[in-house]
Amino acid sequence: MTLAIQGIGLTRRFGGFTALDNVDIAIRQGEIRGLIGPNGAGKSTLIDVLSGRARNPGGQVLLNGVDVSRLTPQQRRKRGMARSFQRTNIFPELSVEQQLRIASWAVEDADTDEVMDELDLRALADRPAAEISYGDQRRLDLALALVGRPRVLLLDEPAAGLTMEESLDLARILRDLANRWGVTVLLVEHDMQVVFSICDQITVLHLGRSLSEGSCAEVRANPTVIAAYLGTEA
Amino acid sequence: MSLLAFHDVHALYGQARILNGVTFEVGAGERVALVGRNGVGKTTVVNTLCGGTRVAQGRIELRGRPTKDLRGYSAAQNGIAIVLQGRGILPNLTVEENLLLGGATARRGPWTLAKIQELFPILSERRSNPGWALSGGQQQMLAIGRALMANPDLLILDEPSEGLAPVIVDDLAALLVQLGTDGMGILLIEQNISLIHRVAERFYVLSKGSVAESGSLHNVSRDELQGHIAI
Amino acid sequence: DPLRVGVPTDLSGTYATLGEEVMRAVRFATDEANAQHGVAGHMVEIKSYDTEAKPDLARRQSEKLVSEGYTILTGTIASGEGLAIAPLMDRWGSIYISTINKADELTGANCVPRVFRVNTQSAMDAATVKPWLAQRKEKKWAVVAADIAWGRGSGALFDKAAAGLGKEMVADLYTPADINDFAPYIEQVKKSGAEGVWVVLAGRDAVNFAQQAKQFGLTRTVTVAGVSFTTDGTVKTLGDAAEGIYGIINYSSTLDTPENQSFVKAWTAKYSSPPTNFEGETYLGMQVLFQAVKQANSVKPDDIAKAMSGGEFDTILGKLKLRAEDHQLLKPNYFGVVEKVDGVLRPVVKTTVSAADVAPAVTCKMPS
Amino acid sequence: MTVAAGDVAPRVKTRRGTPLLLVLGVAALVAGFTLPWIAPSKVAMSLMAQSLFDALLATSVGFLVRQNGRVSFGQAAFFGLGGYVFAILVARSLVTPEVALVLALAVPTLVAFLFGLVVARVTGVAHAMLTLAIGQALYEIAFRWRELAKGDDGMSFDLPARLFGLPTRGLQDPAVMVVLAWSILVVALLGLKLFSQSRTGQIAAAIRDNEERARFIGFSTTLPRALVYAIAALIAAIAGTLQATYNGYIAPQMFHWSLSGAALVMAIVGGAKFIVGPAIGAIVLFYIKDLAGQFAEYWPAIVGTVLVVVTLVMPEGIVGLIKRIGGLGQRR
Amino acid sequence: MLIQLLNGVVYGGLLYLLSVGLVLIFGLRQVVNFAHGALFMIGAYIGYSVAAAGSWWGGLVVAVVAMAIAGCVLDATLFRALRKQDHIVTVLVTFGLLLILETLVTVIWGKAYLRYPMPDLLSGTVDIAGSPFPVYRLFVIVVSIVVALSLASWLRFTRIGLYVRAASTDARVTSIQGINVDRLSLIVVGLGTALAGLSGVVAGPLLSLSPTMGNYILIDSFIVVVIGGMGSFGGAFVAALLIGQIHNFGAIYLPWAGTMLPLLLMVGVLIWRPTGLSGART
Ligand SMILES: Nc1ncnc2c1ncn2[C@@H]1O[C@H](COP(=O)(O)OP(=O)(O)OP(=O)(O)O)[C@@H](O)[C@H]1O
Ligand SMILES: Nc1ncnc2c1ncn2[C@@H]1O[C@H](COP(=O)(O)OP(=O)(O)OP(=O)(O)O)[C@@H](O)[C@H]1O
Ligand SMILES: [Mg+2]
Ligand SMILES: [Mg+2]
Repeated sequence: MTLAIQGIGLTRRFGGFTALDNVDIAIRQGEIRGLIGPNGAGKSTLIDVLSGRARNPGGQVLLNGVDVSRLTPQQRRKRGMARSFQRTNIFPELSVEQQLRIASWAVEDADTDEVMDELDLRALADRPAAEISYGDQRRLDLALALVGRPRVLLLDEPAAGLTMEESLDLARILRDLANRWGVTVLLVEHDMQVVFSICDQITVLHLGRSLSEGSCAEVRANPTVIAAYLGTEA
Repeated sequence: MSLLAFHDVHALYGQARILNGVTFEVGAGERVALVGRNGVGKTTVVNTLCGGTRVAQGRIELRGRPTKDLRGYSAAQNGIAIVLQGRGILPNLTVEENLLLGGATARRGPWTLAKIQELFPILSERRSNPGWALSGGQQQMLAIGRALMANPDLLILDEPSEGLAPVIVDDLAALLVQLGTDGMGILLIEQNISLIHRVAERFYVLSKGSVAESGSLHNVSRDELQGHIAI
Repeated sequence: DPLRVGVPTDLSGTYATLGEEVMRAVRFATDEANAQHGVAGHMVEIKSYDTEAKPDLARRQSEKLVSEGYTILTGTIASGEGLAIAPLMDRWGSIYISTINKADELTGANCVPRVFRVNTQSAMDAATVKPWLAQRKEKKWAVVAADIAWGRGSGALFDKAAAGLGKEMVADLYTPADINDFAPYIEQVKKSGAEGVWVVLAGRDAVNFAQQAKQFGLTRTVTVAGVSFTTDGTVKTLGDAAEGIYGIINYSSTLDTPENQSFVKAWTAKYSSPPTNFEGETYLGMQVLFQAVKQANSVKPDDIAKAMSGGEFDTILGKLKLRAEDHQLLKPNYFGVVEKVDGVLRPVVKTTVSAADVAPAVTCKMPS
Repeated sequence: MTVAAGDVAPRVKTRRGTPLLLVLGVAALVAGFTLPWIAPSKVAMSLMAQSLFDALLATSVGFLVRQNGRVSFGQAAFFGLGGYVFAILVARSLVTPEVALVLALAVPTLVAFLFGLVVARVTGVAHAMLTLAIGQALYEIAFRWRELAKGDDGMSFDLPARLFGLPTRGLQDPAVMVVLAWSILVVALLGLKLFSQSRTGQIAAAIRDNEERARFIGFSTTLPRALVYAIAALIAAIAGTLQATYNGYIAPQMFHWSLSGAALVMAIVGGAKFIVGPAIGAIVLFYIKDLAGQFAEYWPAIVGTVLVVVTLVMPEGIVGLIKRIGGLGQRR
Repeated sequence: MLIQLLNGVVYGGLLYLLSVGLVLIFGLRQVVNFAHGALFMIGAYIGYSVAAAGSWWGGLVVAVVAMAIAGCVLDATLFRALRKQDHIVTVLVTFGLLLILETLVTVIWGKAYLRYPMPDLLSGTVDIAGSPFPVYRLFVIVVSIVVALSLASWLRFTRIGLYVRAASTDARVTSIQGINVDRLSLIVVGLGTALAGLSGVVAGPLLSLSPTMGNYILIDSFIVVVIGGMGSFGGAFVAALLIGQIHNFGAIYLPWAGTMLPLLLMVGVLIWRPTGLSGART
C-alpha cells in the first residue's frame, strides 16, 4: 500500500510552547483522513508543517515516499500537494474567475470550469474576491486548492462558514475525488457530520500529540475523545 | 421595547444594492436567529448597523429610537455588542488587551475579566500572547469573550460556532440560552442548524436581501428548521 | 529695442535667499538705468524664472527666457547651474554673465566665448588667504569644509597655502551636504588641538556651524576664519555668534571708493540697509553689461559679447578689465573680520589684495 | 496598490483587445509626427520633449506600483544611472557609442533586477525608504566622486557624431527629440499593456495581491516581481539616457530623491492604476508647474493646492476620473 | 568619547520627538505625513516669533498649543476625508500641504535664515569630562527622555493608550467596541503635530530657521520610523538613538560614508527583518 503523504516526528515550537510534539502521521493514497481535536490542539500547525508554511519545523515530510521537507510551498504544489486555509487566504483584488485561471497555470493549464461549477462559483466569476460574502470566500479558498486536481489535499476546516447543504455537497465532492481519482485528503474539520460521513480514518490530536487514531466508529466511541472534544452532540 | 429594529431597510455598498427592505426586531431577553444562504446579506445587516453601508431607505431603531447617521460605535454605545464574522481580533494587542477593549463602554454587569477567563480558561493561560498567535478557535473564543466584556443588552453573533470544537459549541449553546434567560437579547446569525435549534426561539430567513420568512421555533424540529432555511 | 535680461535664479530652493539678493540687485540696476531713459536709449526689461538651484531646471528655464527674447542671462547661483547652461549659449545665441558661480572651470577648462564672469573664482579667493595667513601666529590649523566640489577645492587650496607658509594641518574635515548637527565635527576640531580653523561652508551650513561652534565654546578658544562663511547675510542671521570671525570678502559696502559710496547711499535710501556682498557683485555685473551695451551701441548678444571681451569698465570697485583670454573680470579681493560698525555687526574689510595679485593663471583655451 | 475591478480584463476580452490596441498604438505613433507642427514655437517643442522624459519616468514608477504594489521613492536611481552610464562612456570614449547605449539601458535593468530579488519582500513605506536609499547612495557617489563626472557640478559632454550609423545632431534638436520621445513613450506604454495582459504580468498581479497564496498555488514569487523591477528600471533608464542626450549634460540631481518623489506624484495624479495614467499625470503636472512658474516664487503653493484638490476630487487620478465619467455615461 | 555619546543622544532625541509624531499619525490615520517636517518648521517659526517678542518659554508653549490646534484642524478636515483612501493617495495630500506651508512661511517670515535665541537659563556650558558642553544640549536630552517616558506609559498603562494602539491596528473593529475613533484621532493627530511643534522649538537654538529646515531632518525621521518598524513607538525610540549615535560616530570614524550611514543601516535592518526592529505584524 503506497503512502501518499507521511509526516515523521513533526514538531513545532513557538518560543517555549510546543504546539506540535513529535507527531507521526501516514496517509494512504486515496484515503480521506480526518484530523480532529480541541481548539489549539495543533491541527492547523500540522497542516502548516506538511505544506511548508511553517519555517524550520522539526521532523520529516514525505510525499509519495520522497522527502520534501526542504522544499518550498510552490515546489510542493508542483509535486501535487495543495492546501486550503482556515483563515481565508485569497486574492482580494482579482476576480474569482481570474484567480482560478491563474492558479491553473501553475499546474499545466488545468481546467477551472469544473471546480467553478462544483463549488458553485460561476455566478460570482466576475466579482473581485474582496466583495463576495464570507461563505463564498471560503468556497473560493477551497477552489484555489482544488484547481488542477492535486494528488494530496490538506484542507483546514473547509466546511466552516458553509451552509449545511453546501457542507454535504463538499463532502460528496471530496469522496468523489478520493474514489474516482485517488486523491488523498487530510481533512481538518469541526463539522462532525462531514467528518464521520466521509473519513476512512480519523486522527485525534490533543495538546500537540496524537491522542488516538482509528476508524470513525472507534473514535466516536472513545470516551476520552468524547470528553475532550466531541461533547454531547455526536 | 425592542432593542434593535430594522424597518424596511435598503442598503448599498457603493452602487450595489444588497439589502432590499429588511425588517426584523429583537427585544430584551429574546433569542432570535437570522439565517440564510451564503451571500444573502446577513453580515451586511451587521455592517449596516455599524455604518458600513449607505442606507437608501428605511429606518433603524436602537432602543426604540430611530437612529440616523450610524457609526461604528453607535451600536456599542447603545448596549449592543457584536461578535464579528472572521472574529476581528486585534492581532498586535495581547489577549487581555483585546478583552479590555471589549469593555470600552464601561457598562457594569456580571461579566468581568475574571469571569470571562473562567469561562474560557485558555484566554487566561494566553493572556499576554498577542492575538495573532491564537488558533482559529481560540480567536473565536476571544471574540465572544470580548463581546461579553461589554455587558451588552443585546449580543449579536455572526457565525460564532465557526472554528469551535463541538464541545465548545455545546457550551456556547448553553451559555446563550442562559444569557437570554437572564434578560440579554441574542441575535444569532448561524449556519449550524443544531446550534440555532438549541438557542433560538424565533427566526428570520433572509433571502436576496429581504426577509423571506419568519416565525417561532417552538415545537419545530431540526428538519423542519432546515426546510425553512433552504428557501 | 529694449535690452532684455533674463534671470534664471533660485527662488525656492537651497539658495533662495541668495536668489532674492540677486533679484534685488538686478532690479535696482534696472530701475536706475530706466530712470535715465535706459542704457544708451535702450530700456531695460527683466524677467526671472525659478531654477531651484537645480542644473537641469536652470537649463530649461534659461532656454525659455532666451526664447522669449531675454538673451542676456545672469544670476544663477550654484556652480553646477552655470556649468550646465554655459555650453548652450552658442546654440541659443545668448550670453551669460556669471556673478555668483565660483567654479574655476567656468572661465577655465570649460570656458566658452559667450560666457563672462565678473565675480571672484575659487583660485582668486585662495590667493587672498595667503597674505593674511602669513602674518597669523597660529601654527596648527584645521579645515572644516562642505563636501562638495567647491569645499574640496577650496579646502585643498588652503592646505597648500598653509603648507607653503610652514603651518601644520591637524585636521581636514569635510561635512556632508544638508547635515543638521555639526557637533561631531566641532568636537574633532577641539580634539585636534588646532589653534585656527578655516571654514568653507555657505548658507544654512555656515549658520548652523557658527551657532553650534559658539555653543560649544569653540569660537572662544580657536581663531575662526573662512570663505563665503561670514557673508552679510549669515552675519545678519548669526548676530554676536559671528563676531570676530575672519574671512574673505568679495565685496563689501564698507569699501571706501567714491563710486561705491554713492552706490551704497542710493541703495540704502531705497532698501534702508546697505547692499550685501552678493548684491554688490550682481550690481557690478549689471554695470559691466550696461557699459558694454553702450560701447557696442547695440543690444545684440553678439555685439555685447564683443564689447565685453577684453573691455575696460568703470565699476563700483574702480576701473576694471575683463580679460579677453578667459573672460574673467580682474578685480581686487578683500580680507576682513566681522565687527561692529555703527552698532551693527558686519564683515569689515581689513586688507585689500589688488586685482593683479589675485589674478588667476589663464587655463582657458577659448574655442573659436 | 489596487487594480480596479474592471481593469483586469477577462480572457475573452483580452483576445479581442490586442489588435485594437495595436491599431491605437500605430495611430498614436503617426500622430507623434505632427507634434513638431502643432507646437507653436521651438521652446514649446523643447518643453514638450522634456515633459515626455518626465512621462517616461512617471510611467516607470507607476508600473511598479500597479504591477508589484510597491511604492518607489528611488526610481530616479535608474533614470540617473542610464544617463550617467551613457554620458561617461561616451565622454571618455571607453566603448563605441552603440555599446554605450546598450550598456546605459542594460546596467540599470540588471541592477534593478538584482535589487528586486532582494527587496521585493519589503512592503509599504519601508520599501519606499529602501528604494530611496539606493537612489540617494548613487546620488552621493555622483555628488562626491569628482573624478567620475565632476561631482556636484555635473558634466557636459559631446555626443558622438554618429550612432548606429545615423547622425546624432538631431538628438539635440527639439523637433526631432519630441518625435523620438513620443514614439518611445507610445511603444513603452503598448509594451507594458501587453506585459500586464501576459501570463507573467497576471501572475505578478496575483503576487502583488497575496504573495503567500501565490506561493501555495505553485508560483515562485521572486522572479516575476524582480522582472517587473527590471522592466520599470529599463523605462526609467531610457528616460534618463534621452534626457542626458538631449541636454548633453548630466548632474547628480538626476538621482535625487526629490525627482523620484516628483515622478511618484505625477504617477498618482494621473492615476497609477492605469497604464497611461502616470504619463498623463506627468505631462499635466509639467505644464501646471510651468504655468505656475509665471508666479515666480509662489509656484510651490499653487502646485500644492492643485495636489490637495486633485486628491480630494479624483482619488483615482485623472484617468480614474475620466473612466468614471465615461462609465456613468455607459451605464445610462 | 562621553561627549560624542551625548551628542548622539541629542540628535537621536530630536529625531525621536519628530518620528514619534509620524508614528502616531500613521497609526491612526494611515497617513504618511510628508508635511510633518513643515509642521516642525512652522512650530519653530511660531516659537521664534514669540521668543523674539520676549519670552522663550512662552514661545515653547504657544508653538506647541498652536501646532496641536493645527493638527486637530488637519485631522478633522483633510485626514478624516481621506480615511478610506489608499496610503499612496494620502501622500499626495501631505506633499501638497508641505508645498503650501513652505510658501506660507516664506510669505510671513521671508526666506532668510533666522537665528533662534537661546533661553538665558540654558545658555552656557558645563564641564563634562574636562570639556565644555552646552547646557542646552542636556536640556534637549531631558526633554526627549521625558516625552518618551510619558508617551510610553500613556500608551501602555492608560485606557486611551490602549484604544490608540487598538485603533492603530484596526480602526473599524476598534470603533465597533464603542470607541469614537474620529475623536480619538483628533487627540492623537493633535498630539503628533504638537510634538512636531515641540521638536521645532527645541531644535531651534541648534539649527537655523529656514523654510526648508524640515526637509533635511524629515528623511532621517522616516528612516527612524522604518527601522523601528512602521507604527511601533518603542521601535522608534531605539531606532532614533541608534541613528543619533551612527550619525555621530559615523562622522568621526567613517567620514567617507557621509550621510549614507543611516540609509545603509536601514537597508541592513530591513533585509534582515522586512518589518523593522519591532517586527510587528500587520
Ligand atoms: N505563532 C504562534 N505563537 C505562539 N503560539 C502559537 C502560534 N501559532 C499557534 N500557536 C498556538 O499553538 C497551538 C496550536 O495552534 P493551531 O492553530 O495548530 O490549533 P488548531 O488545532 O488548528 O486549533 P483550532 O481548531 O482552534 O483551529 C495553539 O494553542 C496556539 O495558540
Ligand atoms: N464590500 C462589498 N462591496 C460590494 N459588495 C459586497 C461587499 N461585501 C459584500 N458584498 C456583497 O453583498 C452580498 C451580501 O454579503 P454578506 O456578507 O452580507 O453575506 P452573508 O449573508 O453574510 O453571507 P455568508 O453566510 O457567506 O457570510 C454578497 O452578494 C456580497 O457579494
Ligand atoms: Mg486551526
Ligand atoms: Mg456573513
